[in-house]
Amino acid sequence: MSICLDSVSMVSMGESIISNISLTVEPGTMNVLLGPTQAGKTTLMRLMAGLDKPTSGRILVDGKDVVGVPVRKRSVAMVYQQFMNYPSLSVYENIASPLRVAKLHADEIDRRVSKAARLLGLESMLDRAPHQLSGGQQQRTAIARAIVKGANLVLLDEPLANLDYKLREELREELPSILNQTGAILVYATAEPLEALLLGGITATLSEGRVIQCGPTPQVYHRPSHIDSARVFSDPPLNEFTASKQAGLLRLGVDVTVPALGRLAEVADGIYTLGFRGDMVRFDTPWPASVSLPGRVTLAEISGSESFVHVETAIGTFVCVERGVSARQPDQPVAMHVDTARMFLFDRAGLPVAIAPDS
Amino acid sequence: MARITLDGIAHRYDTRSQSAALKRLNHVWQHGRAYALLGPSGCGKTTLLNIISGLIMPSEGRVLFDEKDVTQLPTERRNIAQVFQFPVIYDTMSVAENLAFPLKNRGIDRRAVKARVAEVADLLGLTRDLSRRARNLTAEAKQRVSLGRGLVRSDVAAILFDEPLTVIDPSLKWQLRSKLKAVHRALDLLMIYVTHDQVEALTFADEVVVMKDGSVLQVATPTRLFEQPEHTFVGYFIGSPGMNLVAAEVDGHVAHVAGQAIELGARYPKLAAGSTKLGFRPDYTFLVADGSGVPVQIRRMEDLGRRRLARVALGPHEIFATVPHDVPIAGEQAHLAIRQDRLFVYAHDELVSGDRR
Amino acid sequence: MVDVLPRASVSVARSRPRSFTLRRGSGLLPKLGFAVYLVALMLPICWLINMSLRSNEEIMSTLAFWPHHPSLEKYYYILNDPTWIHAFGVSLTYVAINTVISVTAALPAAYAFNRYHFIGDKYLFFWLLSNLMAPAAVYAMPFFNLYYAIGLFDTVWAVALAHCLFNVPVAVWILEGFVAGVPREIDEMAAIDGYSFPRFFIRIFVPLIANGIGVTAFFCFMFSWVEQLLATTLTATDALPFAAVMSRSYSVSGMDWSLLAAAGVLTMIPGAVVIWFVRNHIAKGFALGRV
Amino acid sequence: MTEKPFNNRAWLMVAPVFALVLFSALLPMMTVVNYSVQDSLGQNQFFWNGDAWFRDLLNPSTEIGARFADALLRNLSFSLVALAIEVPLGIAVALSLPRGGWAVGPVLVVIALPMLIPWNVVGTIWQIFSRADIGLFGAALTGLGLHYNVTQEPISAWCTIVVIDVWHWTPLVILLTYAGLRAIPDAFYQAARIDAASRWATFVNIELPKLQKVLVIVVLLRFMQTFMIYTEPFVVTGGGPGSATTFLSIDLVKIALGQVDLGPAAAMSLVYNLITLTLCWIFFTIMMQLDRRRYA
Repeated sequence: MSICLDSVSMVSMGESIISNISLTVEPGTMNVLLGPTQAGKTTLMRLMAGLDKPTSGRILVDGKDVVGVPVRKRSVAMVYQQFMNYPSLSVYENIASPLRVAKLHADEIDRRVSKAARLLGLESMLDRAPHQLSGGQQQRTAIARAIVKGANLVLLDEPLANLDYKLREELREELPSILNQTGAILVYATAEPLEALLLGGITATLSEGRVIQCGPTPQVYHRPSHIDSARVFSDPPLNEFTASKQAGLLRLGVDVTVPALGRLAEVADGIYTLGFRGDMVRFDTPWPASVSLPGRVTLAEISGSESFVHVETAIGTFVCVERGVSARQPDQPVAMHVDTARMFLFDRAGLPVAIAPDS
Repeated sequence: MARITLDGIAHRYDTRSQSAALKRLNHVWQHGRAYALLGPSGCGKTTLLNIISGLIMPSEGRVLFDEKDVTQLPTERRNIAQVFQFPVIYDTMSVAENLAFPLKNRGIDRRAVKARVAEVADLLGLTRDLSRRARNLTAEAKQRVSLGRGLVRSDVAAILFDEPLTVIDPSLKWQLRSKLKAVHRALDLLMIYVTHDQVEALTFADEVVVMKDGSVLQVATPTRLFEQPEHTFVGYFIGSPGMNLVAAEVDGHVAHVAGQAIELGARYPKLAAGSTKLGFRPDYTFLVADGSGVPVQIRRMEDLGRRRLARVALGPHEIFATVPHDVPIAGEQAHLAIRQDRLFVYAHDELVSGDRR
Repeated sequence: MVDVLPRASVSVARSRPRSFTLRRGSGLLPKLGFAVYLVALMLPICWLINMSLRSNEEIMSTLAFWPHHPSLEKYYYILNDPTWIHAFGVSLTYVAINTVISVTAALPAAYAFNRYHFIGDKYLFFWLLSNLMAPAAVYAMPFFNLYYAIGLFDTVWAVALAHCLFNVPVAVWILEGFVAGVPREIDEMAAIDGYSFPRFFIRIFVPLIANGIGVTAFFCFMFSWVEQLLATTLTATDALPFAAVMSRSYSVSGMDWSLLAAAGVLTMIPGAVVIWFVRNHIAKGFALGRV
Repeated sequence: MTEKPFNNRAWLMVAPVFALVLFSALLPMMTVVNYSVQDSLGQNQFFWNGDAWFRDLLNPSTEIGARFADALLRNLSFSLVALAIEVPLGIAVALSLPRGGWAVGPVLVVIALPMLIPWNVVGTIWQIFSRADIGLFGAALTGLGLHYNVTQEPISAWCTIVVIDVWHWTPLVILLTYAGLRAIPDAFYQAARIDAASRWATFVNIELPKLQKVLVIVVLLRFMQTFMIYTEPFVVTGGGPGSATTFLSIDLVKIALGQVDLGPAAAMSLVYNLITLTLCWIFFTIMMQLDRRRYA
């Protein structure tokens, strides 16, 4: 049981939304589509569900092209970002709706609905109407409806985006175990890298209608196949700067040169783009081989478990992540050390430079 | 304008319902400081904001601006400005006219208005868009215009924010947040910010007011809220994932959790088992390789990129612990070490202070 | 009206419903102005009721706001007179037929207009609007010939079908407004759940716009009930509507003003009663669903 | 908001409406076109008359042309005057209505009453109401010393029709404007008050822009209805005195059913319809533009 998109493209109102995507999704793991808004995540899911038809390309379910098959006949379930429920039906009827259509026996419906309701903590509100529920409970009802059907493909389109912060955290904890029990192909779209890391077995990074990279989540995170993939998978945003390497020296910007140490030493001369995430930086104590830059703190944002420290240097402002609560004060001078062992090195085309990354 | 004082404020939307929207509260908001009202939906934070702004007359208590009692005064006579959940701008006007509008209404002469508008536009990064029609800006830029309408007024007492990032695109929230922080540093203004998102609250505010079911649980700096929550809900709500809370029996130096003894590092009176909990953050709980510490079973590993978390079982309780980079994980057994200065005891959900002699 | 609003929509602070004093400077003047307007609006209607309770002689002799010795005589006369009863019966019949035809035909069309693009959809939607706006006078003569030719002249069906000219477009436009209120995701969700289109339309979609259908039925009823030109042109004897009977009563028995007034009052009752049930959506109905 | 799918199967759902309206509109229109290009010798003999009727109609020097031009002018001026009174009055009353509370429901029903009254009954009411001897309105005016007589004085007749139309249809403007005002989120009023905006500034900068779409609809509906008014003037003044209140519809019915001059009547019908069609197209495009912006 697998779904394969074979060079699928989609043009709407003259604008290419999906350009030549080939992607295969299998059951048994959570497939995450990670990308900023407008990257084409929702369109891709609507194509898989059959709600829209691709302009070109095929959608194969177990090798058979299903582009012509109406949604009704496909075994698919979907959860929308705007927690969609039938306003005129009770929570029980909302969850039971796909089973009613399939004309299952009443107590079979009852059994499956109460099982799904128990999984999502909705036992006490089965006779209420959706508008009487909180946002979180409405979304749980929609998820219950999606899993009760036992569809082969379950699509979740940024289901947690509109929920309160703590609710989002709770559902993120529960969702993997709930969904994996269904045995269906799971496709989960999100714009938050943290959700991909938490949920994703397989992650595909998307940007402007193209799949940049697809693979096991830790591998996509730690070894991006293109700078765009690294940018999509970084929150706070990826820190970047260009550098030209000549004879052991790195020229950054007009008058800033640093020694090329560690991996950077082994690379051929030329123009590169160096990228690093907030946690690849340390203040005060340098790494075994690091790119060190003097800078000035412009802003320190405490978010509880982590702090985001904005450091302005000669070649740009970067965001560094410190564990716990940062004591950095604005305008405080600081020495910033970037770990060359873990930072990314891209050539001008955005492709990673082929040297043996050891992390 | 020194401060805003809430004296015995409480509010109930309709007298019949027994649940008060806002329970009794006394608090002083100092001028020039940034406060965040943080709590889940329905905790009363918006009600509190609307009482300060004058949209709602509180059932009891008084609102004082410095020494003046403004409880009965409508919003426009309280000299406050507000940024709403969605951008509230005058579509027919340009950005410059939007910013000048409050001053023009107050009859301030054109030259002073022009200067003030230019100054605030520069602070908010709107200088390039001054002549553009406000309707065509992005939602994020519109919120800055809405904020600008408050900042142009030199006499404004406080700026209130009602979840201003709600409709902003996630990738742009980042910019607006740091812009608000920069504005706060540049201007000596009292700012009160309502949100359910802890990151927004902690990054923006000097002091965070954590609320639940209409009552204020703790008012403290982000650091203190994170490092010493005075209520189990505050511990749970701040930090991602929240504080581990396990039922425990406490006597003197030692606490017993699911049959395991845990050194407390402070002396506590004897506390009944039913209502006593031990609280410790995953950030200060580490898996250790050398076998010392509390034995636990590993349920699941979570690799969050820049940190690794382990979901472990301590008896019936499932808690989170940080996995240091250099600690290899083999099999299901592991041991926990908890920093004693970040290990707290709660009775009836309230922090109990032990003496650390 | 469906209330599935995305979370990012406005959550209006829950506080006492503010009277219009919220709008500064709206003290006494607007209240006074509003009261004057309301009196001016009610005066003619009260004058009609006043006339209907007085005899012709009293009407002609004295100009009085209160009837000296009011009597329901004219009402009894109308409610027992066979021609009047027949006239009201005929009017109610063709209005009911027209309403049923218009709403049933318009329901699927409104859904199609809102949910799909199809060849000529914009022009068709405009053509409906232009028919809705067409002067009935233009059609008086052609309808007269047409229904005479097909043998439907002087029957309730003639008027019912003739009123479709503007009532079907009214129904389509108002219903399209209500269909737009239901998010398209609900249709998709039903398709994903396995609903076939007819089953979805009847079991899920129609209940969602039930009050929209109610309002549309009210407006079809009302526009057909108030129309006079076509109703009188297309009828002669056995399908004579009340409007025609009223206009005939000018010439035959001289100016029987109190009878006319009583008949007038009776025609107001159906509309006034039914509107109470759709009062929350009156504006959307009158605005052809565009508000 | 995903783009609407293109699907010609939708024609199946539109077919019943298309058939019904076609039957009511096209067949009659064919007969009108048929008559408009022929002349008759009486007793049903017709001969081709080409565009003669149209040329006469549009040539004010001919008898029919002058009559058409007068009626058109009279109707347009009536529409404009009626609109000029109703729209501002409607907005003013809408603004003075209470924003919420229990009173709104009943008040809106009372305001809507005039629109529920059959048009001929409205005519009857005012026919009585405006008589100097037995009507309050007539008596009041004559009481004020105005020589007011609906049946003899052209100006009195014309003004009475305007007053009737204002009384009859201003509620439409009120209801739609009120609905538009209610759709304005509360936050805008708070912001205006915080900015110390005067009542007038709040109206011009917040309410009016937000009412733009509703007001386009109001002007469209009201202009079209006044442009095709028939029943009230017919009942109250019968188009008189003389031709003071003979608007287009009344004149058309007089020619068609009164004098039974089929040719001129048909030509006039077509031209009349064409004018409404063009005006309707202008409003339709504006309204669809506003709708699209709402979705954009």
